[in-house]
Amino acid sequence: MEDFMHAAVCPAGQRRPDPQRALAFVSDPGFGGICLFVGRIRNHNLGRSVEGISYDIHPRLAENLFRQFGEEIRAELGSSVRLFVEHACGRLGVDDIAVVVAAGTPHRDEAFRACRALIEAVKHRAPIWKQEHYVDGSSAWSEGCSLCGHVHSGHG
Amino acid sequence: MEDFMHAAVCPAGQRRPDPQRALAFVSDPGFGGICLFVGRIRNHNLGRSVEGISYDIHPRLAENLFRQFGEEIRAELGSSVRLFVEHACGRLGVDDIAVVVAAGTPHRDEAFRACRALIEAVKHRAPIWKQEHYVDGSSAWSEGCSLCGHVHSGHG
Amino acid sequence: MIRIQLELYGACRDLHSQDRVEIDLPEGSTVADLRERLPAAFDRADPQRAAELVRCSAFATDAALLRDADPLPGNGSLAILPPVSGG
Amino acid sequence: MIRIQLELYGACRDLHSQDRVEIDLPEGSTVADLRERLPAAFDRADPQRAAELVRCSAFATDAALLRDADPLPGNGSLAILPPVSGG
Repeated sequence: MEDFMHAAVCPAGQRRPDPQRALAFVSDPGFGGICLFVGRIRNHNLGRSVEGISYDIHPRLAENLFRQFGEEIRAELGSSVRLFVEHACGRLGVDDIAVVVAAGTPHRDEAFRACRALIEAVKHRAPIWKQEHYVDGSSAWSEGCSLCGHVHSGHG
Repeated sequence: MEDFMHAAVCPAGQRRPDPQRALAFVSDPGFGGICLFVGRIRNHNLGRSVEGISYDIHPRLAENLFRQFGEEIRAELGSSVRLFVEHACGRLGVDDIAVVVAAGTPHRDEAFRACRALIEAVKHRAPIWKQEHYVDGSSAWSEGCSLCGHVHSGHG
Repeated sequence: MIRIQLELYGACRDLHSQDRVEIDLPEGSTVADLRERLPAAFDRADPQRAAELVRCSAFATDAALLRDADPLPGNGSLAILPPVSGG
Repeated sequence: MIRIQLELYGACRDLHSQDRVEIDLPEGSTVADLRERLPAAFDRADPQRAAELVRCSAFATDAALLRDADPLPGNGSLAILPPVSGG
């Protein structure tokens, strides 16, 4: 049986998160709805001019957790679904794609819900850290979400 | 000033709704989030095997209403946004793309909300009619949403 | 009199042999007047089916939907929109 | 004794001169024991900053997050995860 989910970390300079690959992966003749989210590097954040972002990722854990998020979403939806997530790692510039998430399902409401749930999990629960590089030459790690409250049983 | 919205009806055989064109149109260096929805022809509906769908569209009114939906969404969001909608017209087969909707905004929550609001308006308020063609050779117009309750003042 | 050219869409296409209906109505007629006269103008459907479909349909110019109280457009050109099913 | 090889990520990288910390802990130690010992093992940050960051960080193997009560993995290999900011 073909895998319902694709999850990958893309090292900068080697491979980019790709919306077209996402749409192709989550498509199925039984699916009427595909929802895709693309996260890109903005030229500003919290009032400061940004010229780039470095993403630090624990790649093995990230891919395992992406897959765990996918299993949770599939169980929650209770319908057939195909999921895709790719997150860039390393130094990116303005306009570069940081993350692509997509969900294909029979109907559109499920596609929106699955895509939203997956990007929220990637944002709040995946081992990914963002260091912003400002136009003035300084850099700072972004404030983040503590994972202390997210430890699930049965995986230790 | 460049237009914030692209809205078009795509006659089958001439032009297809295109996700890549949508992503390019709604992108902006100030935008961090893009949400895209793709509606495709499924191989079944309500338990019947479908081999194609014909879309009948009032093209001039559709493009005017798409634009009205966009103005409503922009006013509702109260943030900068770029919107894209293309809907196929005529006979399509299974897997063909019927509709592409996309929204680009500074943050992801707005992108999801704008994209969802636009596809819901296209589904429920646009002058588009779907005739399903079944594998057994028969055809039927889909049950739909009456527009009688959707008449707005000031546009007659 | 004003000559109405009514474009048919969706299931309304099955009510008539052509893709538009022509009806003459008195000057000053409204959308409601057109709605009342319309079912008898179709040449293909039984009157009850036509009446049902017309009752749940909207009317529109190329620019916008019309209300029942609106006057018919001066150029006589409009469309009947049965319940929609896009996407 | 068990030798812990702790990979550093995100802001925790700024606490130390290398990208991992080695600590020896008694057999049977838990994640909570590691959390307590860890701040003193960093060589670059002031102790208060290190303690604050360790307090709100999680620990994980390559497969999953760990709870404070979990035993340290037999191969000694794990990572400290400060608050995350993906996407």
